[in-house]
Formats: sequence, structure tokens, C-alpha cells
Amino acid sequence: MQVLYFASIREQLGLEAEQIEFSADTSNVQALIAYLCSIHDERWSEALGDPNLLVSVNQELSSLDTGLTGTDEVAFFPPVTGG
Amino acid sequence: MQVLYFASIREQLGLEAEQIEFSADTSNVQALIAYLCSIHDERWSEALGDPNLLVSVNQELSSLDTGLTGTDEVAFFPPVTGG
Amino acid sequence: MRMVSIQTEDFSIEHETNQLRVSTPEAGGIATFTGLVSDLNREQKIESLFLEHYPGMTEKQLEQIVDQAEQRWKLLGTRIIHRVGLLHPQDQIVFVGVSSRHRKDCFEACQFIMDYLKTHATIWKKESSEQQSEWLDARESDKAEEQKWK
Amino acid sequence: MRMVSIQTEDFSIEHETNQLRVSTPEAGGIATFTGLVSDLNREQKIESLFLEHYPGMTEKQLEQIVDQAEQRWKLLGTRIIHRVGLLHPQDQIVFVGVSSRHRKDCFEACQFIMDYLKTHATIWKKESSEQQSEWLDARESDKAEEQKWK
Repeated sequence: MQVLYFASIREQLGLEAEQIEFSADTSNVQALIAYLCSIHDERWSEALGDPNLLVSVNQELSSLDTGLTGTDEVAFFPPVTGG
Repeated sequence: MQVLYFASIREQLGLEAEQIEFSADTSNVQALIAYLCSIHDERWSEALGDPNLLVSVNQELSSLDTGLTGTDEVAFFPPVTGG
Repeated sequence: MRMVSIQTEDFSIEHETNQLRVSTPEAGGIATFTGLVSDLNREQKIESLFLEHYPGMTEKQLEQIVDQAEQRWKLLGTRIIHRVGLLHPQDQIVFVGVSSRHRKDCFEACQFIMDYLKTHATIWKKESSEQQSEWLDARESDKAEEQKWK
Repeated sequence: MRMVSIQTEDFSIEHETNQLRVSTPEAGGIATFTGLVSDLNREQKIESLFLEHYPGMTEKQLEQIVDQAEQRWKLLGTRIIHRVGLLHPQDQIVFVGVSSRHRKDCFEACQFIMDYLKTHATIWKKESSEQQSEWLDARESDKAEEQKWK
């Protein structure tokens, strides 16, 4: 699946997007976060552990227990500040 | 004093403005209305007897008991409909 | 910064908002309302609208409405234009633009000014359709809009 | 009639309101809000603002906000433009324009769209002053503005 990072999260990780192989370890958002932290350095546990972190799945705001499939687009970002 | 008529009142009376000599008969708005009705035809008693009639003295919204002097500008008009 | 104008000429919303932008550089936003001549009223097709006003008094009242708005909200700039004379469907009648640091102040003040202008400014409309020409009556809904600010 | 655009280019409020006028001839009014880059934030002089967004999701969310507004008010036309990229003080950031038969619907829908856009659209601002560059935090006041529509 496609994982995207935006704004301060993107800057903190130095990464815009990455392709993650779907597996039993990435079957929902919470599992995906744990998996991402396990394959990356501590910047990921810091950024994705932020209590204000927002996540979307296929461009819809989602939560930690939202289920995932291999074709999903998952994005992590901070609270929005447009307007 | 200067008496002005606006909008439907002006049309009803066929008059935009008239100069009225100040006297004991025109010492407040109510007296002025009675005086105007006495010197004009019945269109005045109809128009100035309308319960929705508004009156201003020196361009401030006023009431029947507002006192008048010889230099005042008095205007009669219907409820406003701008905007 | 404030401007109040009663005029027969049309206005440019771009010009008005630019004036607000340039004269109030600390503004975070500008709310505007533009009133238009509708093509329909009470199921009748409108051909034209004639607007009359009380010169001098109208401007004074609009200034007083802006005074009240400035007491209630933190405003930076206010521009009000009301056209008079003969207008046709889709023509612009009225413009109210307000700039402020915060959008809530802009929105509320702009709506307040329009609601008060509708019920306080000495301006009258005569509407002509194919059938007839008549002076409009004041609307109960406009009085209700004004009441909510009390 | 609705239009939603996320763009780097500036916009013309005249063009936008004209589009609303022409496409909705039965409109009695148009309410607009234009958000500007302020020259000051938390006592610091702002030099520039960088706006990033989530392409695709932002547009989808704005469409959903317009759907909600159309369910709550009788609207004729809605146009939303949000700029992204590098902006400077006094630049226009966002435009919301709403046309309707009645001004109350215009005003409320325009304010509702701005309040929801602020709290729902996936757009982020990074502010640069002489001292530093930092991503802005969401404002409590914006959450409060959104809550009032519940």
C-alpha cells in the first residue's frame, strides 16, 4: 500500500511517501504504525506517536482500528491549519 | 420650516417639498400634521394618517411629540425598503 | 478606515476589496455582501427597480450603523455603497465590505450592517413588472433579522 | 453551480463574484470571504507563508463541506478557491463565495464553509518570520467556531 506523510510529519521524517507491502502486520492502521516504527528509526515512533496525529485511509479521515488492504492509500498528518 | 415627502408619500401627494411658516400651530410634529391636513386636500389626511408613517426632524427619526422650531427640516416617509 | 457612498454609478467589488486590503494591511480577512436585483419577486418577473433615498440622512444613518458595528466588533475597515436610481435584474444594488484581523468579526459585522441598513437606511424601492409598478412594503423577515442583534 | 479549486495562482474576487452572478441570475445576494496573509502573528512580523495540501483529499473534503452547506441552506452557487505554495503578507489565501435568493442563507453558508474548511480541509501552513520558520498549530478558536454549527 501507499503511505504518505504531510507537513510537519513529512519534514520530521524527511520522507513524502513510501510503498509498503501488505501483510498480516499491516491489517489495520494501528498495526501499520507499529510496523513502520519497526522498520524505521526513532523519528517514526516520535512522529507517529504524537497524540494529535491524524490518519486518513483512501482520503477519508480514519482511526487506529480502521482495517487496511493492499491497495489502500494511507496518509499521516498533523491537525489542519488552512483557511 | 422645510417639509419633505419621500417615496410613496411623495407620489401620493404629488409634492416633494414645501416651505411652512413656523407658528403655534406647528410647534410639534403632531400639530404640524394637523396643520398640513388643514391647508391641503384629503390626500394629506390619508397619507399622513397612515399608521406606518415615519417622520424625521433634522434627519433624525422622530415621533409625534417631537418639538419643532422654524429652522427645522421635517420629512415624512414610509417604512424603508433599501438594501 | 471607512467609506460610505450613495451613488447612481455601478461599483467594482475588486476595487472595494483592494481598497480594504491596501488600507488595512494587518487584516486577516475581508467579508463582503453584494445585493443584486432579483429577476423575480412574489412570482412576478421584475423588469426594473427604482431606488429613491433621503440625501444627507441616509449617509448619516449609515455612518451611525458603522459606529455601532465598530463598538461591537474589532474592525479595521468598512466600505458601504448603496446605489439609487433605475436598476435592472442582476444589477448590483448594495455592497458592504468589512476587514478585520479575525474572520468572525468580519462576518458578524458585515451581516449586522446589512440587517441594520435594511431596516434603518432611508432608501425606498419601487418595483416594475409587466403588470404594474409599486413601492415595496417593508418585510417582516427584515425586522426579524434586525431583532436578533438586540 | 459549484466550483472548488486548489491552486498556486492568485484569484480575482471580481471574476468569482461575476461567475456567481451570471450563473445564478435569480440570486438576491452574494456573500464572500477572502482570507489574507496577515503581517503579524503572535507579535512577530511575518515574512512569508508556505501552504501544503493533500492533493485529491482536500478537494474531496471541500466538496463534502459544500454538500453539507447545501443541505442546511438554500444556495444557488458556491465557489471555493484555496491557494497553496509560497505566499506573502497581504496575499489572498482563500476565497469562499455563496449566492442565494436570501442574504441570511448566503451569510450563514459562507461562514459555515469557512469554519469547516479551517478545521477539516487537509491544508497546512508554515510561517516564516525573521527569527524562525515553523508549522502552525491548530487554533482552539477555530474548533470553537466549528462547534457552533453542531
